[in-house]
Amino acid sequence: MSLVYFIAIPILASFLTPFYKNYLRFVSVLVNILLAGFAAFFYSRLPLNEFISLDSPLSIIFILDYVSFFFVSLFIGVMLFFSLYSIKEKNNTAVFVVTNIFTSGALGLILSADIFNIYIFFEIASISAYILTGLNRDKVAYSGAIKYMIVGAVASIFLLLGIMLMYLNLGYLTLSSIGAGFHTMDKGIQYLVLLSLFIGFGIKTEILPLNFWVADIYQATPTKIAALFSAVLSKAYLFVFFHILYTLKVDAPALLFLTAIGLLSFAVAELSALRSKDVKRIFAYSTLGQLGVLFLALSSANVVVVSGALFLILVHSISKLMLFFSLDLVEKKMHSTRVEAFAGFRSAFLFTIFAIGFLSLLGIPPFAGFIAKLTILKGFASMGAYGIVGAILAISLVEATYFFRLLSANQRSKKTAEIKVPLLQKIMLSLLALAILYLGLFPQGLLDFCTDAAQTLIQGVIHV
Amino acid sequence: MLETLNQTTFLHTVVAIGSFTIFTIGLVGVLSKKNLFKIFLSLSIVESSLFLFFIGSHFEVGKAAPIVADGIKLFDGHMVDPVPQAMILTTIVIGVAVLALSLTFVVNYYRLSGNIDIDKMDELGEVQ
Amino acid sequence: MFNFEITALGNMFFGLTVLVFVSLFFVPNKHRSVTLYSLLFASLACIFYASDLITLFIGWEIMGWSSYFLIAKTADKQTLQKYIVFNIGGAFTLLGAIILIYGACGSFVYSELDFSAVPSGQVTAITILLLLTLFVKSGIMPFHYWVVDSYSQSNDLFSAVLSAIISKTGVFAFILIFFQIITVQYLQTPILEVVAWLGVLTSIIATFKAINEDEAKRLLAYSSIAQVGYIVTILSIMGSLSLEAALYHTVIHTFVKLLLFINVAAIIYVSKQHRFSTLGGLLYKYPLNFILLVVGIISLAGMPPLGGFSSKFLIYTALLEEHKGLLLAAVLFSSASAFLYCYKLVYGIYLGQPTNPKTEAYPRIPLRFYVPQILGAVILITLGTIPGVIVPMFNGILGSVGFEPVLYRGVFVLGSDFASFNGGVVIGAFGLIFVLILLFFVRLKNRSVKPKDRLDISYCGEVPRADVNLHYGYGMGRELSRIGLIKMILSRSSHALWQRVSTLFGDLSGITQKLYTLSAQNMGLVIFAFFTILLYMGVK
Amino acid sequence: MIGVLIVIIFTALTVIAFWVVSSRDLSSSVIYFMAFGLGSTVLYVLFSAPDVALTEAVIGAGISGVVFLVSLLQTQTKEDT
Amino acid sequence: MSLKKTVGLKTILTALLISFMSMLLLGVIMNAAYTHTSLGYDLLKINTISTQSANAVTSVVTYFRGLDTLGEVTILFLSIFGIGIGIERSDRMKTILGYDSTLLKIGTKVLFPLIVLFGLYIIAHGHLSPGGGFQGGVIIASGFLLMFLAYGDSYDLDHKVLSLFEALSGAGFILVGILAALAGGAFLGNMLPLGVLGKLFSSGILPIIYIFVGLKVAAEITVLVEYFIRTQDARDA
Repeated sequence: MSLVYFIAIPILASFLTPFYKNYLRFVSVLVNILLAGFAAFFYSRLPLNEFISLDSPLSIIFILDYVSFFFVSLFIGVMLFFSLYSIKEKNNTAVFVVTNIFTSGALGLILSADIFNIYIFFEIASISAYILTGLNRDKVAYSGAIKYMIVGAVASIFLLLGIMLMYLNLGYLTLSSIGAGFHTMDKGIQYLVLLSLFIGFGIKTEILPLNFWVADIYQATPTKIAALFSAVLSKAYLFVFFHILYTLKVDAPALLFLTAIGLLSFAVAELSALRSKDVKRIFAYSTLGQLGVLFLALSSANVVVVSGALFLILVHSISKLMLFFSLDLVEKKMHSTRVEAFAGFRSAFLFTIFAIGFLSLLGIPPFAGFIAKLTILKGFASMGAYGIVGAILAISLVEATYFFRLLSANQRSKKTAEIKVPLLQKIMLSLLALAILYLGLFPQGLLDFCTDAAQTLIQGVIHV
Repeated sequence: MLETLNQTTFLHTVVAIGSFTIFTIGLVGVLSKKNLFKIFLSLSIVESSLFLFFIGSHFEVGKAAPIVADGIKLFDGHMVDPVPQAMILTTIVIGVAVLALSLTFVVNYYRLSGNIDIDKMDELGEVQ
Repeated sequence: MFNFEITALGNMFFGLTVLVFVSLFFVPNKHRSVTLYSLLFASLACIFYASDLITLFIGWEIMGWSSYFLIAKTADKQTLQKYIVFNIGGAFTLLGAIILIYGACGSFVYSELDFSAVPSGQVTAITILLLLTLFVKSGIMPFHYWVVDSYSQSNDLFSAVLSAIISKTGVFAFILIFFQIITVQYLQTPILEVVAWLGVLTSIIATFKAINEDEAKRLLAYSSIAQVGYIVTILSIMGSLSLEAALYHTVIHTFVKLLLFINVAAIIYVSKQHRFSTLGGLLYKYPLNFILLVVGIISLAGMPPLGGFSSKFLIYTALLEEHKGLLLAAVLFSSASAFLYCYKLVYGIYLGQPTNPKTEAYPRIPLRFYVPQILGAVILITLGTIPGVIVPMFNGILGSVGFEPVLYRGVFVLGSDFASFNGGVVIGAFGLIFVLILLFFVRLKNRSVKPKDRLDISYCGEVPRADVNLHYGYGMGRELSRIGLIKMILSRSSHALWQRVSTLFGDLSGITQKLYTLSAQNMGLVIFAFFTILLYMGVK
Repeated sequence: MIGVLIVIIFTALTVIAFWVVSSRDLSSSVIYFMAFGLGSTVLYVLFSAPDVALTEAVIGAGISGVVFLVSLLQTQTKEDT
Repeated sequence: MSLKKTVGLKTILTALLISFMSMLLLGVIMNAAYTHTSLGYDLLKINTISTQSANAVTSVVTYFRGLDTLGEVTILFLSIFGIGIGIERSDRMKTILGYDSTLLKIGTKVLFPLIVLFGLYIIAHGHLSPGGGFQGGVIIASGFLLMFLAYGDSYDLDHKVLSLFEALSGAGFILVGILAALAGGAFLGNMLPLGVLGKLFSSGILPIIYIFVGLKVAAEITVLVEYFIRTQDARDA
């Protein structure tokens, strides 16, 4: 049982598409169940280094330690949920081929410990994202896809530049040897390589000056796909960036700079959501804000804060899945995602799901978001960084304003349409809500796992 | 004078300067030209310049291609490093795959909206 | 994560909550939301019996958003927005303070928090953050922006809960954190002075706003701001007698507001009218309601025979003992003028001439409305006659918080050795005089001429016409605004301040939002510019 | 000798790149782009990287050029603004 | 002023910014010494023992870094599939770029088999001479392009066979990898006998992988070209 099956199985399934043209939905569910089986199989064998093809230090290495296992199981869970959720989707089943490859791209980004291999999976995930953006096949979708491709191309240029300079001056591609030899390089090249990797990944992890394109993409893509973007794609890039950063043993001022950038992007994202009139864009701004918090927390190199950030990643993915899928149901009925349409639907079930999602995103007890925020703030307090604590709380107050404005808009305005939520969707959404509530009340098990994962993330890839 | 022209260090400087000027020209094209086709054209130019730089700076005078043909019998030091060539080979094909996808998007967008100018793409944003 | 501990302080507040919730259970309520009410009750229990700061915060937040959804059934969008922004803001300042405490003392559990080694700057920061939370929850100016709308627009049953219990969580937190956790010696006195004066100012302004109010529930909302203002003022004196006075006033205020809100709710239930100008002359229709309201009014104004007087008496003696003469003067002024809006409440609804002819058609008030009112009246009367009965319970709380207990001289006597009074004697004297006057009026009544109908009142030649609004008393506060000081208070409102804050954020968001609609090319430009700047800074 | 050749070709490529970007007529800029592909193929051969040269020739000059030309045909856009 | 109209202020500013950036980049890159020890030279040393392939680049592409090629093939498949999603499979597709000159028809009839043969040669000799799966596949596809140009609408591709072909070669590539993993080695490891350097049937698994890749690329690029040449209308959602 090799780690590569995480990548090979979804790709094999999509290569064989012509054989099962109209059973794609079921195949996609089957693939995800198989991947979940692999993840369970590997759980007992953590941590695991595996060498693809041959002679260890020279070939591509896959690493599955606590933190990559955390992300692998999160992504497989989200994709399994996505394929199960839309199993009744009759038209447009071609999307499942692209999502399969999207899964293998995301899993590859997490598992691979070879810089050029990471670039390949970077491209796989990005191209499947371009296609998913253009899925609606209308003017808006294509203009979003074109914008995404141009910005994505710029990101891959920077990443390529970084990898080339690294190979030119260091000669090795595996992360462990890069980590070991990085500080022997000339100072200027070190700074330039770090900078181009930061910009390359920064565009994809949607950090402040580089994330002005994101809201348009979320608006252009179908709502269910936007859930995948915010729950899987940006988290994969975030992990890879910090995985490389901690392997290269970056010095303190650089981490401080990243913390400041994270805080700024949290503030600007939440502020611009205040006046937005489109609910999908509001959710996009909220994802940008949460990514800012994650960036801020992950760059603190403190085990408690990073474990809180990992916990927040899981909670944010679940909440965003809930929110985007319910918004998808609203959009199907009201044919628009503007705030007026959002205010006009009547469905007690959907309203509770939205309320639970908002409360958990705001970090309000008894939902899981609170535990994540509390751990992060506790970590910062023990580091003595009270300024950051104050800033996070103030900005999440802004976040509370626009989330609750949506809730009160729906609760107090004239209802125009009744939404009947199909049974399957109802069960799955309430499963998610229960998961958030359960994690909020009994978080200890997951928190311990997050602490081990945080330790392995901060220590980076050790020279094997 | 001709002798200095064949030194590897001189070659590397020529390659670096040459490829980065092409990089600049392509990038200016991407960031200032309004036509979508022109943008993607310049984007390919930028990518090609990076590939030229990478392969160029790995070449050293007197080194042969890493292929054992009639002339050379052994794989040893005086061959060029094969790994960058493998990497560039893959990235060129990725480049063309991305280019083909983006061109279909541009064509479909043009067919649906009749606009090819990047500044007039106003479908997204808060306005409607 | 959830650990609780039974404390004397917790018992008292939880007892109040149980009494209020049980009595309100009987009142007919259109919005039957059992889940939200049980959630609210659980969160209150969680607050009162928490033994660590995290459980306290969890209860605080759940109370916040569960009452949001309860209010959201009837209130309009602006009120909801005001409510949630202030309450979540208050909760986040509380979380900020908790995190600061964790940073300083390394733990959340009450017993392990020791502030001796903490630098005074950090303690002041903690105090200010906590004070912000308490100001928001108890509606101290200028943070009362949300209180009046939320109390008046939520459904009648819930506004009673809001004013009786939820405003007291602020008081509970003040006592718990400043008396029990941080303890007096680490607190800076100037801050407490400011708190005291803020409390008094709030009560003065709220009292005059109440007098000027035309709607019954808004009047009661302003009055609860004023009364909680007293509690905050007396608490900030940080003496043992002042703590007892504050606890006493909390108990009294809970039952007074319970009584008054349900009374007004009954009237609204039958007459569907909110404003004094459309009510009036219901004395003969609902005599029992009137008597209960009078009991509530007397204790609200703090007049002798009933419970209100005992708590006001304790407040005055505490202020005198601590030599806060000016503060005492201000409190006296505001509680004296409080009588005006008490009378307005009675006059507006029951006395005066009935304004609309349909008063006869109003249905009977369902008996279930009287359960909480009678409970409130009984407790107020008993506390009037035997005020000392709950002093041992308060001494228990004082002991648990580390203060030496107040002098307890039997059930009838209340007060400290500096000044005290005997409840039995007072109620006996007032009872006697009241009976005498009542007899006199009863004798007069059977000799007086019964008026034929509503318009049968002629007074110095005036013959009232049908369309004249004879219920002239409802506009009692109007002429007050002719006085310079009061006119200035009534005209200025915190609305302008908070409006400016929200427009500031709105414009800021307008600017940042434009950033997010950049074209792909400009986005590329931003990326390369950012890269060049960082490269230049690094290489230099 | 090889150094001189490389310098010449690099200058030629720079000029071709400038023409690609600045020329007003789109189809002529695509032709320049194909020429650029050819030029870089020659350069790769000089850099003793035959595999890359073959790829660049077939894909860089070949398929990309065809794809661009046909997209221009499908959209009938001639002038570049 | 005319300068602004022809070149545009924005272009000048961008030009200044980018050239300043490139100067900085060059400054940093030029004064750094390139390393001499690298992954490549280590691979060269062990290339003969582990692959017996004459072309080191092919052994790196298919064997040492086989996963990159798998990723590469997925990317090609993905973008072609993405293009397919965008375009309706409506039958009234007209060839846009057709010349019905008889000279071209006869010439193509002669040239087409030669081009395909040449492509197959490039694929088969991936591990001996420069070139390999990718290059050979595209050459074959250019043969089909020629057929489209010459015969226009009358030349019709059998899509069922083509997509089956593509699927099988892709699946074959991965199954070979999985077989190698099951046979004890690593994924895409070399479990076949290596043979002698320079022979056609040498270096075990490499030629098989490159043949699979070549056929898949050929099928996909043909489909790509057909999409572009034949499509008339994009599907409106």
